[in-house]
Amino acid sequence: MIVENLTVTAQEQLTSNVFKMKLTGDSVAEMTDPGQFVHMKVSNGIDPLLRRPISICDVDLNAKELTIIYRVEGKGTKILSERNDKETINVLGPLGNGFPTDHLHEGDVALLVGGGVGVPPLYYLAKKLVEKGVRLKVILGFRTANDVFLEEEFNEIADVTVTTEDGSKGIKGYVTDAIMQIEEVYQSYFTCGPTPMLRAVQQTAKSDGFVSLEERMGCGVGACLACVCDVAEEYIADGRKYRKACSDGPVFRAGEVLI
Amino acid sequence: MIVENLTVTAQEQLTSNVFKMKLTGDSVAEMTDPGQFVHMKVSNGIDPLLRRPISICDVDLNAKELTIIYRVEGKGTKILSERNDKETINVLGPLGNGFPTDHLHEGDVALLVGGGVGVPPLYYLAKKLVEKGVRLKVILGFRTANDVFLEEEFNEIADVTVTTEDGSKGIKGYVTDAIMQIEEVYQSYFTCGPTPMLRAVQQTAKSDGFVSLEERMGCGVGACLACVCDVAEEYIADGRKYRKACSDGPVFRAGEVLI
Amino acid sequence: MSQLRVELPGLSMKNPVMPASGCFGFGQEYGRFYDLNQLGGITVKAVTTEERPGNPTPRVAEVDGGMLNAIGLQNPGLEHVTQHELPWLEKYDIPVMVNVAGFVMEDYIHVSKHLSKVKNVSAIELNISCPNVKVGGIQFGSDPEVAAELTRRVKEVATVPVYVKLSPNVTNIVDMAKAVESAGADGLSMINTLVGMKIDVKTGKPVIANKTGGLSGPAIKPVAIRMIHDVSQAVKIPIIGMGGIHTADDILEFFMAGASAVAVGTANFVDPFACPNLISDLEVRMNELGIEDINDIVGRSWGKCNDVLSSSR
Amino acid sequence: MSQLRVELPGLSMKNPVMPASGCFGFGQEYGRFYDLNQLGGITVKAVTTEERPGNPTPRVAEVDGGMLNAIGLQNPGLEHVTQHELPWLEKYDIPVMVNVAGFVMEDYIHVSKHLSKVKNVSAIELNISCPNVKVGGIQFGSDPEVAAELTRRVKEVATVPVYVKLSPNVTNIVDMAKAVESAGADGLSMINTLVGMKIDVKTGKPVIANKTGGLSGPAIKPVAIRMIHDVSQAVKIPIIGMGGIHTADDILEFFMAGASAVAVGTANFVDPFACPNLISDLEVRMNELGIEDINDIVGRSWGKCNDVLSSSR
Ligand SMILES: Cc1cc2nc3c(=O)[nH]c(=O)nc-3n(C[C@H](O)[C@H](O)[C@H](O)COP(=O)(O)OP(=O)(O)OC[C@H]3O[C@@H](n4cnc5c(N)ncnc54)[C@H](O)[C@@H]3O)c2cc1C
Ligand SMILES: Cc1cc2nc3c(=O)[nH]c(=O)nc-3n(C[C@H](O)[C@H](O)[C@H](O)COP(=O)(O)OP(=O)(O)OC[C@H]3O[C@@H](n4cnc5c(N)ncnc54)[C@H](O)[C@@H]3O)c2cc1C
Ligand SMILES: Cc1cc2nc3c(=O)[nH]c(=O)nc-3n(C[C@H](O)[C@H](O)[C@H](O)COP(=O)(O)O)c2cc1C
Ligand SMILES: Cc1cc2nc3c(=O)[nH]c(=O)nc-3n(C[C@H](O)[C@H](O)[C@H](O)COP(=O)(O)O)c2cc1C
Ligand code: FES
Ligand code: FES
Repeated sequence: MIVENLTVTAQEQLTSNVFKMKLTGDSVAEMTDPGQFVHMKVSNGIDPLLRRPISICDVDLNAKELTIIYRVEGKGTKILSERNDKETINVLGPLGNGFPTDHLHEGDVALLVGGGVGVPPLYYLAKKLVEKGVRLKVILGFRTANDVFLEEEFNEIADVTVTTEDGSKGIKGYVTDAIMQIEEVYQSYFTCGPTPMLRAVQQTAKSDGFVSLEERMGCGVGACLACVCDVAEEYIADGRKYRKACSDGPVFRAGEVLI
Repeated sequence: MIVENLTVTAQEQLTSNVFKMKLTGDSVAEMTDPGQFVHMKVSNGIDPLLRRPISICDVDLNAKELTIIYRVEGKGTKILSERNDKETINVLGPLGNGFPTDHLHEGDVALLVGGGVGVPPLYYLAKKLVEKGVRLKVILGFRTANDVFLEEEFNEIADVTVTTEDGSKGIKGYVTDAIMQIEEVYQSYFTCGPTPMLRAVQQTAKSDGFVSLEERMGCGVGACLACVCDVAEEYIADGRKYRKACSDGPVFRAGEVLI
Repeated sequence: MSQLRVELPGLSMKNPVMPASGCFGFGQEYGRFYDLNQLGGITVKAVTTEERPGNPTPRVAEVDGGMLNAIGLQNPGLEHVTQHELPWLEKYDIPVMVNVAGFVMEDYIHVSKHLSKVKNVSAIELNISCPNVKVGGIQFGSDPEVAAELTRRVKEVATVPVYVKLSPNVTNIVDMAKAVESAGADGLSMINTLVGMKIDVKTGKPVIANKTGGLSGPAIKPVAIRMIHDVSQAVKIPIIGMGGIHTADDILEFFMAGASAVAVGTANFVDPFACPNLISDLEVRMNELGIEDINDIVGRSWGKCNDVLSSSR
Repeated sequence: MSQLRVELPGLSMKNPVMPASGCFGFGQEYGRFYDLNQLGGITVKAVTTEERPGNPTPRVAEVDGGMLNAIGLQNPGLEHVTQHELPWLEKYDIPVMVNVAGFVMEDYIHVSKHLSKVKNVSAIELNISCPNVKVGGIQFGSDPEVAAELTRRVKEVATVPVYVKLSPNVTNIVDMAKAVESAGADGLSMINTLVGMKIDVKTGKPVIANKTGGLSGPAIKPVAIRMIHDVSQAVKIPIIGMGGIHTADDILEFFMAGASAVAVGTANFVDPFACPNLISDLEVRMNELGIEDINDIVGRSWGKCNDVLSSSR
């Protein structure tokens, strides 16, 4: 966990409101776990005051280059989208626990399900799994064809199905509609996206899996208890009835926390 | 009085903490009176919240280019010094009443006394007076030789004496020391600088004159009454016992307001 | 524009936005920037019986997310205001609310009585909460019984609706609101500024000559929203909301908290066109969010308008 | 570093900076970033008799110049804290202040009594001001008599110094301070958060599940400075100042207002290294301003230290 001023090396607009940014700096060398996130101070001063959590989408360890993909939601991400090449951004990270992959072995099949800006962290995960020889079924859900991003990149390394709510691209409907069409057996699934989607995926998927949560954060490091989630009865350990999304998560075993 | 996003065309560092900035835009065409000021929103958003009053130092009416010279004092001027070419800055102005010059005629002599960042507004004034054929005696006071700026520009159009507190350049001492050495008769004087200096100049100078004040401002347009100064007994008119530095001033007849 | 129209006692406003007292003089300064007829109404600077010189300068200081002010109720006095300032506003077809301040109850009563007779005064706003006046003043704003008595006595003489402007510097603002409501107040204005201070570390002294000043601007908005949320559920009279409004979304937030109109203070200093800009932005934003009538969202955060909707449709 | 040393009852601090309660857990998280021995002291999260699950999420919301929180005193309870959390801090040579909360007086008494016996507890901070707990709690913080009685009864059982953390959400904070001082408080912590609210205009509902939350961060600094300025002139016990500290100049401002030490809350979230950075910046800034000993400037804004200086030299 390091705080460093990373230098912006690229900023690219992917859709009407989604941007891809690349940043470089020494701390990127620590960003080895897909599913972890960085906590970004998008501007100096107090406007806005707090950091913004953004998932690690890809890392080039040699070039010490981090890629993030983010959607402009409010003030913070708007400012982020206006930051230019060569400017620096204060970044705290990597934070949290990412997607575990030790349980998967060469030849296994893994299902990756992403929705909207839940897609980015799955890309770094996909690369790691492919390296391991794990075969992937990837389902990416968006609202419309215009909102789709990262499809090509995923296509290069995996079998990808896109769903759109209006059917303007791929399967019409939700990611769960695509999950139900999978006939192959998969050993594990990994999912990230809006909470209702996570709930639906948990119910639909036919294996154990891991979900990555979004919670409002204060500190991002486990100190303020802003981001707690209740734990399912059977996961209570040492009397701890909650988990902190920032430091225990953001990735949890499906079913561990109540969402 | 207009609000406009002016475009920065130049930013130059003059001394360790004094900068010169040029900005262009249509509203510059209105900036015809030396001694008026502009009210600048140095950044978007709330950090900092209020505008900063800065004097008009020079105007190129053809190029619609405004020049300001400012010292980095705190947060606002620091941010101003970091603004780059082609960026825009929201500027309200011209505001206030500048230096009257109608009472001076060709061949008259005028004394201009500036201290520190009180020097800039006198430059535009000097140019206007020279155009009128008024002869100038200019006294510029700084702390040390390293703090001197605008001397060359003044030298091109007038007879300039520099004073420094440590004697590292020009006359050692205060502007009043230089005023006392003037033997020639002058018809009027104009002064801008820190309040103690204005007081001293009022006492020392041997003619009627005009002083430009600095007061903390809220609105800059006369609505909030943040910037009021008490009026000397003999200047009370219509029962109004005060003047607003922003809209009645910032230039006042010497002796009109109590400083 | 009819989606913006609001009706409050004495204030028939084509849109819910008016400048806040003390931040707009008597209108002339901003009248040079735009046609004041664009406004929903106007609240003018505090008026006292006699002329007041106000506090020494510096009177303002900037702080993070806001500013402190200690103007000290400077104003030319009742007579000058009625003879010179208010007549100038007659050419505009907008309701005028006059902010009234004083040091003893008789001051408020005297000023309110005389202002009631002025042709274009639509309502009176009792400033019982100015934190920058040393004598009296502040007590009116923190003791429910005193505030109620003041309201009652002003109501006896006033022939236009009376709004009471509440101070946020109290333990229980709901009690204050209920007290002035039962004393006959026609509406509430909230909030006035929070008492604050800034010290110059170079001199070790307060930046403002008066030492303390009133904190306004975005910094106080969460406090204003909370107080309006609480008070609007406890009283039936309308609330004019204020405190840190800088965007159209802020206005919607105040309405959803329970306000029926809003006033804009500090934002005028940041941008002289703040009020007209907010009015046009508000319409755009309402259309984006599918809000057909601004009155539909009053108190939505605690269910007021949901109730109305479900019972009326 | 001796220019930074401060001595308060129970708290012998090599520098005047400690993290504020609730913003630093029990130290372990930030202990991963730096050696906690750099701190002047540490204030840990509120402890209650029994384990508390806290409020539903969202528990935080960002606002201009600050944030709202409604954590709801989540903590593992007295027993777990004394057996697992506090022992971890034993390896550090810094004073530990434990924040104590409760719902009835007996809670405070019980927790304070037991914490007093824990080896490395240097002082207790009575959190009589948490705005996020519905039952009890808040009353302690707004009624001088109740606060005094609570202080008196805790003092009877506590064997370490007791600080009372005051709520800013009161009409008269000086009365609160005087009441707890005469009840035996060894020091004051001020201020806790201002009660605020934010509404999501898209949903019309409060962003925070608990509806209201406590406002912290730079937005509240002017209120904190004003209150400390007023209280420090009325009491003799030392004040730990907090509320929006983000820079070394802020710390100097709190001292000049009348604080004898400071606590840093929200700034830790903005920068995990906030506390150690502030400590080193403070020394630099004091040298720039020619302040030889931080104790020399306590209350300078109202002349306390000037008085001391002129009488002693
Ligand atoms: C672990 C984690 C990883 C994330 N990864 C990504 C990503 O890779 N790409 C991406 O586009 N978005 C991601 N998000 C969501 C992203 O953090 C928010 O969209 C962003 O904080 C919004 O900030 P804003 O200032 O633009 O919006 P505003 O609405 O102005 O933000 C106001 C406050 O709410 C918080 N907030 C708003 N929305 C969210 C949210 N969905 N989750 C958490 N806090 C929120 C902000 O951080 C800020 O404190 C992630 C969130 C989490 C918790
Ligand atoms: C009519 C007028 C003309 C001016 N012209 C110039 C100029 O040409 N060049 C120049 O360098 N400076 C000029 N000043 C001073 C300049 O406005 C301040 O230095 C500047 O506002 C400081 O802002 P800051 O954020 O850097 O400092 P901070 O100290 O952080 O400012 C905090 C607040 O105090 C106000 N403030 C601080 N110092 C002053 C001051 N001296 N006068 C008024 N307000 C102040 C700021 O506007 C701001 O609201 C002028 C001031 C006035 C009133
Ligand atoms: C410079 C200034 C002067 C003010 N004068 C008055 C006044 O005379 N009477 C009054 O009731 N409120 C006065 N106020 C308070 C405002 O009307 C308003 O309640 C407060 O500023 C909060 O709104 P804002 O955050 O939009 O500024 C004044 C505020 C400022 C900033
Ligand atoms: C997330 C969070 C949790 C807090 N928890 C507590 C607490 O448990 N007990 C307490 O007395 N104060 C608590 N506070 C208040 C802080 O200790 C401090 O008084 C306040 O935040 C003002 O300081 P700041 O502006 O530096 O944050 C909490 C504040 C925050 C932001
Ligand atoms: S964000 Fe602070 S504990 Fe998770
Ligand atoms: S700054 Fe508002 S009246 Fe001058």
